[in-house]
Amino acid sequence: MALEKPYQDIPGTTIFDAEQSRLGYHLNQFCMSLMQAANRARFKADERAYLDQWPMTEEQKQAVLARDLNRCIASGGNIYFLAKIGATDGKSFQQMAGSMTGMSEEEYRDMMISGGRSIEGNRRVGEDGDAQAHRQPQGRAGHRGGG
Amino acid sequence: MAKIVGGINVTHVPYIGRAIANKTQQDPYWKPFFDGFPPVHDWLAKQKADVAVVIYNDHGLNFFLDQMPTFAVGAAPEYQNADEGWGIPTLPPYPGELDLSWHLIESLVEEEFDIVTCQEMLVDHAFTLPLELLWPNQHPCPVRTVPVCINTVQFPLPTAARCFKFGQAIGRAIESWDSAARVVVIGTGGLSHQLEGQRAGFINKEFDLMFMDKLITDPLWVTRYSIPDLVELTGTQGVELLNWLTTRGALLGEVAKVHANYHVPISNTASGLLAMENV
Amino acid sequence: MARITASVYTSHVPAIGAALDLGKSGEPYWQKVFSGYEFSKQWLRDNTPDVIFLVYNDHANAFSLEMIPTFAIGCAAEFAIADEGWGPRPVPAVHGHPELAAHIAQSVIQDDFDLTIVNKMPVDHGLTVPLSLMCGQPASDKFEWPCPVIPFAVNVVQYPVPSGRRCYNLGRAIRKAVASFDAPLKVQVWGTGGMSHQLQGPRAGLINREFDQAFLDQLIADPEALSRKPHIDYVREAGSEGIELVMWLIARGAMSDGFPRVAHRFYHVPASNTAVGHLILENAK
Amino acid sequence: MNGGKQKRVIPGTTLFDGDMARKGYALNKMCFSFNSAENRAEFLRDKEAYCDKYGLNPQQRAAVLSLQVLDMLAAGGNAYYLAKLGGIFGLDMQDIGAQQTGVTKEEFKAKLVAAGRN
Repeated sequence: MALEKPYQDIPGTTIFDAEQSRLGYHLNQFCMSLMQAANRARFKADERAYLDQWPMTEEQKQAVLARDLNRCIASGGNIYFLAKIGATDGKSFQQMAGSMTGMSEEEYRDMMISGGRSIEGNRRVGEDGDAQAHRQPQGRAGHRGGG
Repeated sequence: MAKIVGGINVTHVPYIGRAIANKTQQDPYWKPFFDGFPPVHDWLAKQKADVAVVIYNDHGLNFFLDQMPTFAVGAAPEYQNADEGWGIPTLPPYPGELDLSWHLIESLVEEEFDIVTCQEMLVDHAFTLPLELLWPNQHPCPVRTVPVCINTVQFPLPTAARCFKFGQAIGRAIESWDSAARVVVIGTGGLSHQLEGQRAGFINKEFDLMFMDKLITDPLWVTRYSIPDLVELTGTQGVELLNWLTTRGALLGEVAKVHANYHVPISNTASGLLAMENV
Repeated sequence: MARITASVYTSHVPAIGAALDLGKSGEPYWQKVFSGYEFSKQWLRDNTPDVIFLVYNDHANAFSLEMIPTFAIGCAAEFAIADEGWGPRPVPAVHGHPELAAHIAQSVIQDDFDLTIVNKMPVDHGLTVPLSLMCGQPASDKFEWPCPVIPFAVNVVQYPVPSGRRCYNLGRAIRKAVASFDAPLKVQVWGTGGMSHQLQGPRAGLINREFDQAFLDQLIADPEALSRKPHIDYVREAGSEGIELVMWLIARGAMSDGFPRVAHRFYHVPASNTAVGHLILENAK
Repeated sequence: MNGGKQKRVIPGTTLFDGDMARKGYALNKMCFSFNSAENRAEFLRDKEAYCDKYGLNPQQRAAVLSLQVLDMLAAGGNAYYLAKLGGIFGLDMQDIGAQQTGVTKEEFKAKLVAAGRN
């Protein structure tokens, strides 16, 4: 049955609720395994083989291999769990967050230093803030692609 | 919306597993216990429950003392039984009911119960044997299940009043579940018994019978007792009656007795069986 | 009898821990963050409590999805530092206070809070970064935190998460529990996490100064009203991870009735992805 | 309400509270490991080494090696966990009950039956 989800009208935001948690269970458990150095080494040595040891969907595995965190989140990943992948790659939270917005690390960092992403236009789906679906991807990479 | 068809409280003792495995149900020792069940089987057959919410306590199979939840709710597609170390046969897995699990979890947190959500959960004899007693020799179990664990092992335990309110919240959650399912609530454990110390073997028949009676007519009666009171009156493991009380709470409103049985002893335990339905 | 002397509120950004551990705290970027804690370090030296009750959230380290407790109280004598995926932070292990923790568990469970009692739990940056910010890096010849810490983990990761109201009332129950502990301990309650931030998706990087400042004002002046703020307001206005702010309400609920003394207030954007907020509130002596 | 310090005294009864849980952690953890047949076999092969592996203190170790249930309880053991140790030796809860109350198993069982009659 559908749970009440008042948070679904927030743009660019996925709440890790019951449905997401069910969907992403094995993906997140895989991420959790990366807390051990030995597992990180095994994952790095052969990512595909390591992923195949987990009952994840093919979409989840592809999303991990592509390091596409938005796809990981769409298939049930939670950012705190996914951060273990970033940690294994030697990436910071900021680099990971940047990767989800289509911004370069520098662009993202500059946005943060100048006060962060504005709430204006980003409260509800349908407004015109930079996190809205029609304005993705953001940043220079996005503009080049959008020409 | 889902319908609660009634509630059943029943004792769980590992030893029962051995009696079933050895087919000694009709031996003089076991007969007075097993003979309590046929009327409940008949009632269950009429009720046609699809789902069972099973309220019980874990005995060191799924939870260890490193992390001991007061209230835990299972949200797994299937629940495995496993070796508990005391040599009773392991039973086949039980089907879960994920939609109800998550609906319960959402509703209970909304109602300010600070539960633990478990997407993997081993179920021990306190879950498996009551289902085996209620649906003998039916594998897989004909009802989908949601396990709900209450800490009755490591003090501090939740108070009786809290358990009753927890049960009521479970009842409201089931009734607000958008499903045509028919749900039976099962509470396991008790009644009076004490496994350890110089007072091992303690039984309090008078209290047990009073409790069974009051559970129908005046369930809040038992909430006058603190947890240490209940230990004193029913034994250190007798506090498992909290599972019964929670089950009674889930049957919102007035209830009538469908069938009851009480027999001492099964192993070290005063065994009770009480089926109830709303009036 | 034990009593709560003060409460401390601070963000717990992992990058702050990394900056400290990698010796980057002198860089201009980080200087701005750490400057807000200079006062606090001296304040803590002057007001070292006997125990810190530290409310934080685990970030997928002690608890996997197998089992997520709403509220977990650490009753062990010692808590190891978690390896969060990049090796454990090089900070001292945390010593607990099993007697007070067990007493609080006993008392608040009787008051209808359904805690999970935890006897073993590695603690992550959610707990150690606030300690580092407030205590500085412990000296190598005295490699320990200044006092015992009771870790108290709140689920703000997997929905459903507890409401602000529930957290505030839990704080009140903790206050009562501490007051009935039969030893003259000075206890501080720390609430950590927040302020506005979002780590995920196209809205990552969200910051809402106005919301944060209003939250700080109301936390000081009218926490009762603040506790009624619904979840959706946190998520919408302060970002998906801004929900961590409900943990501040536990610490605030643990304070005495009436106005606390605001010993320190600091706000800065950004530390990594996050708006850093920090408050020290003292109870009347 | 709970002052915390004064505990209810019920004769012949131990409330398994935080103090006991801390005291008995290693002992109960060892017993928890007996959920696995492999671990039970390892214990039987060398009980002393197994106790050491779980870091039992001398009191717990002596109680386990002599199979004295009351001593194990005094050392922080919990009945449900200790039952797993009992299971290794084929002891059921009535054997354990008899040992703790200083009667034979038959006497213990008779006492239970009598409790159902009165």
